[in-house]
Amino acid sequence: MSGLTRQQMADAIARRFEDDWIVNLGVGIPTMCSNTAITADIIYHSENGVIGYGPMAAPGHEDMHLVNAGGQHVTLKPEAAVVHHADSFAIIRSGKIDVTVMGAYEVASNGDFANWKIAGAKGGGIGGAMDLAACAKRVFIILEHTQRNGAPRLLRQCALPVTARGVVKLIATNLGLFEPAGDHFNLVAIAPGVTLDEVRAATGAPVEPAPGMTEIVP
Amino acid sequence: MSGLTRQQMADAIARRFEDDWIVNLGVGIPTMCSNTAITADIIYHSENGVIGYGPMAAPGHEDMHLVNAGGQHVTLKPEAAVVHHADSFAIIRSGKIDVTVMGAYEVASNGDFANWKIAGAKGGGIGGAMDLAACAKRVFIILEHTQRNGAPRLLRQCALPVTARGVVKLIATNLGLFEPAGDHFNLVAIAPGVTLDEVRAATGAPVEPAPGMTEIVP
Amino acid sequence: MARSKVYPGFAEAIHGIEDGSTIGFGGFAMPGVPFNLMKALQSSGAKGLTCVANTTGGAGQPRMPDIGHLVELGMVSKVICAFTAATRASDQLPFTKYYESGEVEAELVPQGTLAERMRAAGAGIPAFYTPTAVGTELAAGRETRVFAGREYLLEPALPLDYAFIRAHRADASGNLRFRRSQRNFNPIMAMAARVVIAEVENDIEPAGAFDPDDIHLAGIFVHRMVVIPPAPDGLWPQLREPRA
Amino acid sequence: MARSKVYPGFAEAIHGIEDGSTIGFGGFAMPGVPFNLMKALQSSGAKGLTCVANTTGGAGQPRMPDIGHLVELGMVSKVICAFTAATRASDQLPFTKYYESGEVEAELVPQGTLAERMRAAGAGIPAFYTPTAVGTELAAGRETRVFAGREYLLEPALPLDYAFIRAHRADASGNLRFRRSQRNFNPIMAMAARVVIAEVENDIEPAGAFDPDDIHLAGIFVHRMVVIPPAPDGLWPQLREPRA
Repeated sequence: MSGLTRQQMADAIARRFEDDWIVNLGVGIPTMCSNTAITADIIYHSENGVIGYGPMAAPGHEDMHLVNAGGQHVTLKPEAAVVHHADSFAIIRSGKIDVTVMGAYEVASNGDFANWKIAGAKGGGIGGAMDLAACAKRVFIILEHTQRNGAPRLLRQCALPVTARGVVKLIATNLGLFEPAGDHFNLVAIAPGVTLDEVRAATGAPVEPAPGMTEIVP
Repeated sequence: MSGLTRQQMADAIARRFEDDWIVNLGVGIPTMCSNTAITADIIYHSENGVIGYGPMAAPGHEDMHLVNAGGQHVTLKPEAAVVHHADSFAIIRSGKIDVTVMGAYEVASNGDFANWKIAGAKGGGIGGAMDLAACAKRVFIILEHTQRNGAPRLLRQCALPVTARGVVKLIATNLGLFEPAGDHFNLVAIAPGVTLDEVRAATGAPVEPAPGMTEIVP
Repeated sequence: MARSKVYPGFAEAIHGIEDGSTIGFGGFAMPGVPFNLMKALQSSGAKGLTCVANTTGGAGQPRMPDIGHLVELGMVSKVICAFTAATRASDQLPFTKYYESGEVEAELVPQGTLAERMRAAGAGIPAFYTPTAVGTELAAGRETRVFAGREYLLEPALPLDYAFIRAHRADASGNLRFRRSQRNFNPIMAMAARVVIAEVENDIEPAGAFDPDDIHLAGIFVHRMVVIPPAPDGLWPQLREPRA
Repeated sequence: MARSKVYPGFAEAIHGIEDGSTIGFGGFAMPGVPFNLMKALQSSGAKGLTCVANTTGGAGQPRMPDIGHLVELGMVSKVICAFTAATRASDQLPFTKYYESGEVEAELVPQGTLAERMRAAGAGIPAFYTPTAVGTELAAGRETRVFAGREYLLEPALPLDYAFIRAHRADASGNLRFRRSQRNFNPIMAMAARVVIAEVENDIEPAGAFDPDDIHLAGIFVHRMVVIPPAPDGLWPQLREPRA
């Protein structure tokens, strides 16, 4: 029961993107979505005001004036435009981001999630996460299904301080694709070689197979 | 007792401008301030986002994409920059306009003035006047001292709906330069050939000569 | 693959405007006014429109398409403008008659507040405080609040269904450039609108024609574009006749 | 005649920063960070500063001048940032120790709210409502309000005494251009500040060098400028070392 790799989790999310979507990818596994081969024509938006960025710059060809929100040196597509931070978050807050894909420490079956504060820490790292979570049309989360010690990250309620409430629409973990459904998660698609019982054992909330549940083709 | 011409009224105001001031000139007599020969280095700002405009365009040399807030075709100085309407009023509301010069129907000794609504009209023409009046560092007013029927425009209190309250710092009329002083106007400078009694007779509030009152040199 | 944003004509570009829509018209004086889209709208049959612009128009000569024309055609139920009456007692705007008769509603808004209310809509801000209009008739009965000893007026965002705008140059992805004071309300109306329709003064250029640093309105805001033909088929800014 | 805005060096450009000042530092990741001005500030002797930036810094290698250095020098009483702690449990920011000991205060602000609070200050807006952070720990005990059925948080403007920014090109009148994602917080911090100090990557060009349509920050916002010398005298963005 290892399930999907990190890239496969990103692939499972990226394949849900639709034509003309404006997509914001968070730091970590979400940035891997831009490696997925998809046919949809996507516009990538980055909090620091880059609209229409493309693949990572090849080593040695980095533009020192150009990074995405993760600080990675990206390239620009022909349709790219640059705006300042206030205009960039105007785009976010006004609901023009079709999907934001973020990592998280925890996600709950009521749609809450937590990704800005580590247990016991003073302070935190919010970045653009709260704006995106509150305002994007869809919030997709990618995270390992459990902590290193095996404790579940998919919970009935978040234990950590939340980033936003009731906003998560879709979750990719190494074990499958899930939708928060109030008091439980719907399992939309299961990773190959993983059983429903294994998923249930690793999850801190009830899990129900969604009607028409499929097996993920990595 | 005719006093100053319209251009001389504008001159009397423009000579108060100081180096590096950002100046916004309203429609009508105030735009004539830009004809005045002064040594101060002024930056003209227009509500429609033009920063650093210069003299009027010569006939036949108008740029059809470029007007000031009065719709006049102006020219640009080398330091000019263009911004959109929201940024232009960001400059105004944040107090960066050193002086706004406006026309008015009435101005009161308490610093109120009225310039957006004609008696009995439904609706009005506010344009940028209320933003400028509320937010500029200084509000200077230029107006004919009396209405055509001789009724005073300088009053104890405005009869017309006001544009802003308590903001006027300096007034130029054909009879002189005045400062609102609460229950009266201080006469800072008097037009040549005009007597204090004539000024008082034409004014709807008490007028006191300011200490060191001068005669305007047109 | 993304659909082309380029439309063959003005009528096609404004097709489908629903009755009761709120439409913003860019422009200030002549520069940046979408004259051609406004003219096409006159023939659209749309009713009950709320029209947002700096002015209802009609004060100057030559008279170009303006909100006043739409009012005269009975298409308008409300205007939201910084000028709803002439500022000279001797003038009368075409709009005035319909306003005074009660046929059309008007909301008179200071120009900076008008701009900021649309900017707020485009920035996901439902309301903000401004010092403008405090102590005036416009603030009567409305909510104010004191911050650091100064009184401010609460102003709501002004979202638009449609923005009609005019630009100087465009690329195929909808990135726009405005020239000089043509910029004015156009980018912020676009940010406030659900659907943005642009008339463009030059042929549409390929994506990548502009440096990404030199774009005044990003293509993600622009949905439909039409190239303006040369006069007399296309409408272009005119010199105003001098006032008496 | 207007005084020259060009200063011979970074120390001269930041001269006179008062104790207790609020300073905004532009930049996001490496691009647009005023490394040279921040380094000069370390030697200024200023105390009790409130420092505003995206992050307190120090998470990446090589480490460039950041707020953390100013904290280590005892110059800072408060930071206002979108990152005040590391996001990986295995990391620790240089700032953390001083924060946990109570030596320095911190206000943790979502990045969009941080940007908008400064934009508001630069736009004469004392406060605005945002949906961001509603329902979170950051909203605890604070004023919220429902507009059209959705809950929003009231956020105050964040004015700055000084903005330290970095630009790509400048003309003698202070008109600035930024390159690519270097723009980020820089223009809005400048609009929020009383005094704006810019380090510039290229020689200062004569007034009129830029088309007025292509200026990212108008010269009226910029008070002091310094040209950044080539490395090693000047500090320039570096490639980040890959993370383990």
